[in-house]
Amino acid sequence: MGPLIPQGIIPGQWNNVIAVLIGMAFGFIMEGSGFSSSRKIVGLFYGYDFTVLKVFFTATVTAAIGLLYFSYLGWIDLSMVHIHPTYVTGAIVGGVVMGVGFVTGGFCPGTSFCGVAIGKIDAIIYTLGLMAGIFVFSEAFSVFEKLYDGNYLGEITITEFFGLSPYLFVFFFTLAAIAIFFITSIIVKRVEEVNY
Amino acid sequence: MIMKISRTYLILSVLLAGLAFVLVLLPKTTRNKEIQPDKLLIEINDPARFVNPDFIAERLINEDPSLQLVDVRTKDQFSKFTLPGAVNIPLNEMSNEEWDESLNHEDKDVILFSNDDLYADQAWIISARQGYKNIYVMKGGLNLWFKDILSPEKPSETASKEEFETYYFRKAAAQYFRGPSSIIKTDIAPSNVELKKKEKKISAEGGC
Amino acid sequence: MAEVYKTKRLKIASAIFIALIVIGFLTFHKPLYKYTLTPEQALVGLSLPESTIGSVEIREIINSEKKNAVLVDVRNVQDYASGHINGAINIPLIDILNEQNYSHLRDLDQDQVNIIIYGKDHLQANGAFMLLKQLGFKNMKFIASEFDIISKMNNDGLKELQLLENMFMDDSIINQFVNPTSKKDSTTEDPPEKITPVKKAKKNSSEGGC
Amino acid sequence: MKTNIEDKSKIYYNPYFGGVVLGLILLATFYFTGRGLGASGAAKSTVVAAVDKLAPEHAQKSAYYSKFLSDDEHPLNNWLVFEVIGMLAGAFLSGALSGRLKFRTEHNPKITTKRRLIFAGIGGFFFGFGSQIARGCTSGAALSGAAVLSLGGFITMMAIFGSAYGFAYFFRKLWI
Repeated sequence: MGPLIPQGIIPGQWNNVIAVLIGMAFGFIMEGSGFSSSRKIVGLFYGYDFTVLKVFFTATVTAAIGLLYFSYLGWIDLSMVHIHPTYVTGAIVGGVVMGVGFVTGGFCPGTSFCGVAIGKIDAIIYTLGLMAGIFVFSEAFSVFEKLYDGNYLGEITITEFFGLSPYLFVFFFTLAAIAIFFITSIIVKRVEEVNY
Repeated sequence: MIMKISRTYLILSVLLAGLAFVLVLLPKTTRNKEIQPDKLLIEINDPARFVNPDFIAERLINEDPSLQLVDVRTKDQFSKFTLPGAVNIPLNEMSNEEWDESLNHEDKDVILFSNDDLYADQAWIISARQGYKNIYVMKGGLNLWFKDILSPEKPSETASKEEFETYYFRKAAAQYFRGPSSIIKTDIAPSNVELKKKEKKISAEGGC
Repeated sequence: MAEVYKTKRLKIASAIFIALIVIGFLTFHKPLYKYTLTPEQALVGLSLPESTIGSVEIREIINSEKKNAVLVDVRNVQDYASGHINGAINIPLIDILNEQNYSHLRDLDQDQVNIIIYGKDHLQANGAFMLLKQLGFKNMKFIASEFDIISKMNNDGLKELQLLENMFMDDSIINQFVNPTSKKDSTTEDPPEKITPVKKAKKNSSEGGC
Repeated sequence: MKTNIEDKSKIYYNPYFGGVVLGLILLATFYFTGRGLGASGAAKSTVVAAVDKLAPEHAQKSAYYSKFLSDDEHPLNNWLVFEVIGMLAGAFLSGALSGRLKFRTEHNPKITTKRRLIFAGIGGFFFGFGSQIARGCTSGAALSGAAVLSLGGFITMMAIFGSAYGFAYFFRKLWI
């Protein structure tokens, strides 16, 4: 049955309309969860507020479980779902660079857009910096091309790579997420409260 | 108050883990690449899988690396005659996993052929069920290949320009496939232009 | 911060998520159609005499009083309306898995009635045949010829195709094509004649293609 | 600054509620479009569109821009761009409902506004740069990637959080 647009059940023209609607829901929930506040986001790295981690892992676990159920019930054809391609070098180097950006800027791109929408000036500057970063990378692309294309493994899932059952993996991932939630709730109690 | 909240979280955590655990327990059907009968029917009903011998001849002449010919006739027939570069997968061994390497190509078009096109089409249906993509059937099989490509009939005087162009191409192709000849190269060069058109036509048919 | 301790909305959201999955299971029904043959099994018994039927036999079936066979026309409704073999029922290929059509065919198969499939050409009939075969139909054959030939019933389409699929076994036929010198052999005229139905079939299907 | 219970603008959703709803939204995105959410892709499209407008020849020649340029479609006619437009609208709506709409710079009272803005710009720069190397940001690669169990998604996720924890110590003055 699904995904509806690639299967042609919903005509392609609706794609952009759906994009706006989904974006609205996404933005609404992110803002409502406090993702427009950089100090709330960064709290997870200093142990005073784990909102981002909780939202992030709850969302991942919910979506992963939901996708497997949808697939099992025949509602969605997982072979037609886009799997983020794996370029090991790019993912690690890019991830490390993004981590630095995360802890200095206090936003990630999605959350900075939420900040922009409610008038956070630091978010606006962050977004400008974001574009500058993209621009510089594009201009210097030839230098980073090896990094960008290094160790390509294809559109592979973690369970295919390690030969695990996706169901079992999601189950353990869920347990790990619950454990993380429990641990963070203890950490928050021990760390000095920060008001913002 | 706090106790009550932690109990709520405990229940919700257990529910979430339970949901994930049910997934592990669910009976799994064979979830390999195999496509379901209703989807197979849609693919069977789609004529886009058929390609003309002309199209294959052109790609063979151009030494197109993205072409993989598969002869589904018996080993005996294969050893007597086959098309250039073809590998042999007899129809009754089609489902054997050892052929996966020859059939599973992301970047190649695999073209099945038999003497006519019935056996090739049966082989196609089995491979389509097994989830292979980019597999095609040579329309008319070797019969049409021999008739159209190797011994083309000259069209009548009143035939359209296009028919003549096709004829000249086939004439040149016949020379190419019948054996080495010095004239081939000059003969084929102009017909390549014509074939580009052919290719477009084929893809347009597939699009319908 | 107070909202963090409010779990009402969380409970509702979780309930929605669980309800979605539960509803999914309640409405989940096993697919009607399941392959009962593995690909290996499906490849057994595909030789022409085993899987196809010639027009002589078809004539016998039509003329016989005690019918133990059903002719199934898998062409589209318009083609069927513009002419079909007497007594044939019409189930267009694309609709063959519709619940009604499928259960009808299934009942016939279970009642040991022979199902004989024909289409606009041998490939269309073959498509229906191969699909049903993999779904476990046993008493079934198809006519490996195109409708124009079948409808005349004086030409044995089966024999013709058998001939075509068994060509190029012979060195002499191969040689006359591969080796240009033997082109002028008198036997050369023979194969193209036999190929005529194939040529027609090609025209037919390219019309149907678009 | 004291937390004011009456202050509506300080009240956020229960994070698990936000997470479950976000997961359902992500699920719906996969169900409708077969792809995940994203954010940095829209910024990239904007940059590509701007460069294409200002220096079309340069954009065509560049090995990177030309990947995202095609003759028949404007670079801004992109799923992610529309999604981010919706995102801005949704966040604005949520901010308006809880009284958070206000031009201001949020920063640790121990540092100056200027310092906060400079570091915000630097952070954005790094994130933009990194997101191009990894082909996606926290939403595109980590969140959507991990939901479909993509190996790259998990690696990116761990690299982002791991590196952020690793560097957190050096930037602690900015935040606490």
